[in-house]
Amino acid sequence: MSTLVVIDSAPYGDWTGREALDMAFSLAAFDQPVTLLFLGAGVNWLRKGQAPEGISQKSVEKNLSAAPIFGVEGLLADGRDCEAYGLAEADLIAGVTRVDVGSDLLHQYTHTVFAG
Amino acid sequence: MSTLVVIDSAPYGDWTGREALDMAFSLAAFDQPVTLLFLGAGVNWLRKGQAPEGISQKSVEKNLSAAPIFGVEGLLADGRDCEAYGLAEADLIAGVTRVDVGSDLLHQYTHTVFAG
Amino acid sequence: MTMQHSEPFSFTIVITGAPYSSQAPQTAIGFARAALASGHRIDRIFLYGDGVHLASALSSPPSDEPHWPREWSQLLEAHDIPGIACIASALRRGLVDEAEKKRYELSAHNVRAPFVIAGLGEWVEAGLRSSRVIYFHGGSGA
Amino acid sequence: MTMQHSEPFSFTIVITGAPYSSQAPQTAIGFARAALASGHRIDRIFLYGDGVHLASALSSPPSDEPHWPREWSQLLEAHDIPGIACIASALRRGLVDEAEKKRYELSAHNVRAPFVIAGLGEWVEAGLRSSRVIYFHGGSGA
Amino acid sequence: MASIHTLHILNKSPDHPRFQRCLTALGPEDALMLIENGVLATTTAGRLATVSGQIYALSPDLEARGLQVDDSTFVPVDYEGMVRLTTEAGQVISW
Amino acid sequence: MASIHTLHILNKSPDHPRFQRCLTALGPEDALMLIENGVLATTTAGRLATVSGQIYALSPDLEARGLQVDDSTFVPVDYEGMVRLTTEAGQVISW
Repeated sequence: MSTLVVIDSAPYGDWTGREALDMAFSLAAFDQPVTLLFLGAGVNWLRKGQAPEGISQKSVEKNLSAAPIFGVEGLLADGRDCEAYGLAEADLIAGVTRVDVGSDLLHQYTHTVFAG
Repeated sequence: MSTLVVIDSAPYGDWTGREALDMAFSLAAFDQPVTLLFLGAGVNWLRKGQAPEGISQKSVEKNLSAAPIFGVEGLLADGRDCEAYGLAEADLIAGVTRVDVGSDLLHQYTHTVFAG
Repeated sequence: MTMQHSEPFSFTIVITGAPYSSQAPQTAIGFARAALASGHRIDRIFLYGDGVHLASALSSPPSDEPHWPREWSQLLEAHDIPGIACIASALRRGLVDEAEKKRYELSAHNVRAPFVIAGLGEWVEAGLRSSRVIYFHGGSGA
Repeated sequence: MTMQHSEPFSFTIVITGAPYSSQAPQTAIGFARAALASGHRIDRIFLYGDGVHLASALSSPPSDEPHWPREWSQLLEAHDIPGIACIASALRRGLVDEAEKKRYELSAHNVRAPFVIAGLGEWVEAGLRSSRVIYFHGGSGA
Repeated sequence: MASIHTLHILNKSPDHPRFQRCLTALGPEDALMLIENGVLATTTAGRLATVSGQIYALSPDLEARGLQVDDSTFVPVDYEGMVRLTTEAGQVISW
Repeated sequence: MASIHTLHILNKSPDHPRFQRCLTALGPEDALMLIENGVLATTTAGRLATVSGQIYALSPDLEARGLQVDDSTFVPVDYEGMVRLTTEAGQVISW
């Protein structure tokens, strides 16, 4: 069993992505294979240089950088969505793989889940 | 002062539209001029023949038919959105005026509000 | 494969949309009743994100509207199905049981029986044990 | 018209997005503090729809995260600003004060002071009395 | 009955960004199950034209919204039918 | 300072249907104030090309999301600036 956890909402504006991240970290904590996929406005999770002190939130960039340490197997991002949001390779945090999202990708996982 | 209350989410799937309707009815109850505008998926509020017994909800079609009685001045709907959702004149409940939604329309009201 | 020959399945139902904000709890109960009527088992209900509000003991809808928290509680009790609200989602959103009330020195507790509060480990286990985990999300307004 | 010559304004702030689901209560408090710092008055805060969860007395976020219901309560008390949660939104969503607890024979009440529960008439009045009514909505997930 | 690789359960209206995303993720052996606001897609001509697999729609949600569907394009199913589809599919994704 | 007929406060990401709707409702004497996820529109080239009025963006939201903006197109404002805009505009609509 391997799980793809999908984040398709932008960071800070709502909590869905944070709760998706918690799901991924929980799977990893129980030694279950898990990969994160960022889609649509969700690709904005991956932008370098986030500084959310002014809105009194914790940096999701920092949360995400812990993903490999916790055992999350991969950080995937839809390539076209990265482009749409002006995210070139140099703007992305380390360890992100850009992919084409379609049935070929989803069929590689036994579960695909959204947090909300 | 006259208020335009906007409903842009489809009926039954969430409560925003119902809460927008409550806002409109409250204004009318306090003798404040109020008009309802249906946009986007919100135009589906206006379709004849709704039967939500199978999902244990109350018919918004019935709620809406009370709008003129409560003193709501008009039911407006975006004409292009009606078309997009297959709503011809004959499919609409009584009393709906189709309009083009732009700044000319909004500028006729002193307040424009969404319920969420 | 047809229903007549298939084995009963075991389901976990995950609800992430709140009652009176989304349709998720309603659709999920329709699905749950149909699954039971079809001879399948429901292993557990897991409430996550805004879905935890379904476990509210204080929700008081108008008397002519369905009382989704009560309907769900009755279904769980009638079929002895565990109902779990994710602790992290619940605490942030003000859903607490007696233990959390004491721990955080709060004025009250408001989780409706038989719902209990527990961690995401319950959800991980669901993915391993149940034949299907079915998610009911909010409509996200659009 | 420039700030130097303008009269102080009176604001009503309407919040329709829940804390820990949307950013609405955070942005609204930034706006409210800035309005007060700029010499304006805040007539009232009105919570509607999912925004009523901001009035929860039981919300218990992790200690390293801002406690939005508490921060809002403190701001309201410090400036003597009325905070109102819409009764219809609140009852459905399980937010009840002592009076509603008795009326509905519930096990607890969970509205945080100084928030009170009242009807949409308070919102209608806001539109008539305040120079501006500013809405802070949820992000609707997308 | 042809087997379903993945059953995609879609509860969003056609205006929602996740709606279009779901369609682009549908494989040829997948099926689409429209529920809640998702059933409104039965009225938006052409939006589902790219879907090669079978499309189901939850009948209580259709009826609630006053929709009749063309059975040759959309198969109305009740909650029991939806349960059956989740058991017949190899996996289920809720969008 | 030019007066603003209506200040449109937009907190939705460019993917959200209400985002595009807000743009089509902007009059020539209106101004647009991007907050929360709305500030992501500063990265999506061309999405705001039709806007003739001034576009403001809330700076703490820009910083949170790691965005720097071209000051000739977008005017960054803090919460005080946002308050001032709501007093300068004849009316305010939150999308």
